[in-house]
Amino acid sequence: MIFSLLVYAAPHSHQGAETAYRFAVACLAQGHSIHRVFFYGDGVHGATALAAPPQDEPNLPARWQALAQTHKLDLVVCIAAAVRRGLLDANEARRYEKPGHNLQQDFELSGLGQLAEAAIVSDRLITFGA
Amino acid sequence: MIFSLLVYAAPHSHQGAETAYRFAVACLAQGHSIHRVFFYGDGVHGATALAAPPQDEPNLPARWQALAQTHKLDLVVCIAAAVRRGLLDANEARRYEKPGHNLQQDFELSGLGQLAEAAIVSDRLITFGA
Amino acid sequence: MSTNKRFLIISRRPPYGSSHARDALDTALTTAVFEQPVSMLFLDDGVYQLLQAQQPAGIQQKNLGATLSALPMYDIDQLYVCDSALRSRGLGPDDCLLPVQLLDSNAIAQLIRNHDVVLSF
Amino acid sequence: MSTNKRFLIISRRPPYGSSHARDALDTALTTAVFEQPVSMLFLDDGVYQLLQAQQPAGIQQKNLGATLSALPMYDIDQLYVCDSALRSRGLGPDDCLLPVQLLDSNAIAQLIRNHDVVLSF
Amino acid sequence: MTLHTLNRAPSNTALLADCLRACSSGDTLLLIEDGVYCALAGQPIAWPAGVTLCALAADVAARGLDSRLASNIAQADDAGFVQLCCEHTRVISWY
Amino acid sequence: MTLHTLNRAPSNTALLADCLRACSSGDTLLLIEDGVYCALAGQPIAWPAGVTLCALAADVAARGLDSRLASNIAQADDAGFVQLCCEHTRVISWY
Repeated sequence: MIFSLLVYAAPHSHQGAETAYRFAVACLAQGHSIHRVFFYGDGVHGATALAAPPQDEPNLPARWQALAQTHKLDLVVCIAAAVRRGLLDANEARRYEKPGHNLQQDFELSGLGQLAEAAIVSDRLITFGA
Repeated sequence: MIFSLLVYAAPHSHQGAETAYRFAVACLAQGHSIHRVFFYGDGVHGATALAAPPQDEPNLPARWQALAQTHKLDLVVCIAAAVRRGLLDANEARRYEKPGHNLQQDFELSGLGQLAEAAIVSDRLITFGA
Repeated sequence: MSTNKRFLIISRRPPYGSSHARDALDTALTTAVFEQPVSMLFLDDGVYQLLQAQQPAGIQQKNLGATLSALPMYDIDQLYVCDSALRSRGLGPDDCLLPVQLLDSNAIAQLIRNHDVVLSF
Repeated sequence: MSTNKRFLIISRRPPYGSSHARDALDTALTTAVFEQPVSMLFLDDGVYQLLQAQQPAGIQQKNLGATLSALPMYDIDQLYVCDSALRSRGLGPDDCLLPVQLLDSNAIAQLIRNHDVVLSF
Repeated sequence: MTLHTLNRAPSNTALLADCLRACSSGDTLLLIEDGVYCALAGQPIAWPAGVTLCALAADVAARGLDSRLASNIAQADDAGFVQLCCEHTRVISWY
Repeated sequence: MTLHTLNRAPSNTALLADCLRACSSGDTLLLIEDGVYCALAGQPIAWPAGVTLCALAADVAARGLDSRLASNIAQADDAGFVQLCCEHTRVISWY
């Protein structure tokens, strides 16, 4: 079955960010495919390259990246939600003349249309709320 | 009178971040002094240097910085809450071997003790929650 | 996009206090641009979004009510409101800035069964 | 620090779902290190923090109950719980991992009047 | 005397109840952000006796409540919010 | 048939009421995160008829509720969560 996930919760702030990751792992373990993971609202903070959690707390952006590399996941971050919250890739940093960028590798900024498209082509869309 | 503010809400996610800023402006306009503004929990996102909100939305980190320069405000961000959420200054970026840093100028990372100290020496501590 | 799915966007939060209401609205508008049929259902404090005379300039936010008023122009004209959410707040359809259809509990459960994708904010 | 102020930390949220409970606890511990008298008051879903046998390894979080158990070692031994919050959840003092004092509404209002700084999470 | 601020709508019944339970006579409750919906006329809220009620003006206007406030609720602007903080010995934020 | 997930404690009365109102007979409600507190025995919750109830095991254990669940609530692990999604035609998250 084809799943897509909508992650609307930020790591360390709301448990939904971690539940989403666990769900993705369980989903792939059962042989399902994940068409896209879409990060929206505060969920965009789950795509930062700069998170440095304590040793005994998971680094979710790093875990998503590792999962994406193994399973060729499409990790998309809502660009409008991201740039207003200070999450930029190199392009957006240039466009807005900001001193740096902080999007974790293997994540991509794109429009909300990617959420609509994911809902259309997937069998199930599961939201992880804040 | 001496005020300190505890900002526990992130810009664009919860209105509390904006209310706190308006309160600070009103406070200073009345001749009160602000000993410290302490950013904690999701509030730490109010200290990012990379926020690029739309033209018709306020850039709160930039506004706090401008206010701090005019009124010599002490803007302190809880270091434990910040680093796990991906908000780093140059020192922490080095310590955790991260590719960049994103703390807005005139903000400072420090420990939760700065909140306790602020509460002790101020006449009033006002929390702006999420 | 060949496949058509019926979308239902549930909006439960009041405007301005958090970004939920704005995010729900943006999702509805974007989905409509993808030429999918979109309905919106306002529950709980979400009904406050429909109040007239919103003036958010003083809190530095965009007028959500104004954007809501534009929904029919995007062919989002299936707008549903939980009857008890509206009335328990002392409000009625006349207080709303758009024509809405009032639903009771049974009708809400049925509305959900009639949609393929349900997103809640 | 010469001035002494009496701190009351109010903790209203359940553990694990959000960072509120952890942040309240860290604030209490830090304030105690500053040698200020600290009391804690558990209201609403905050009383769930006091339940025994928490095992959060499966959700990748630290055991909040274990940290709470250490409060007396930091001289935070004034722990108050809203009586009705506990009982309305079918719980009693025996379900709590620490000895706590139960307060009714009048006692809560008085507790607040007896503190200089009140922080709520 | 305590200033209480409340920033959630009355649908958060447990928060509102805790706030009202914590009020003593002589306290003031300032409704801010989504808390101003508590000030809507016709709400079945049992306000405690001796507690002064007000609502933050910018939030009232934002939400279209200017002509819908209950008669026992005064409005305060941002300067009034600061003044209320000065006039009370402590401030508690309910959120 | 719909799978509903709910991630808040029953003190969020309006959320729980909306969720239960939206359930049809044959639906399943999976309690996750703070939602598992709804599964605590002795809660005065009027569960709708014909709705299957379960709670996410990792969240039940985290919160110390293993021996405190109401008898009508089954536990599901993460794999079970995925299976429930497959067995229902749509999933609604109440949060």
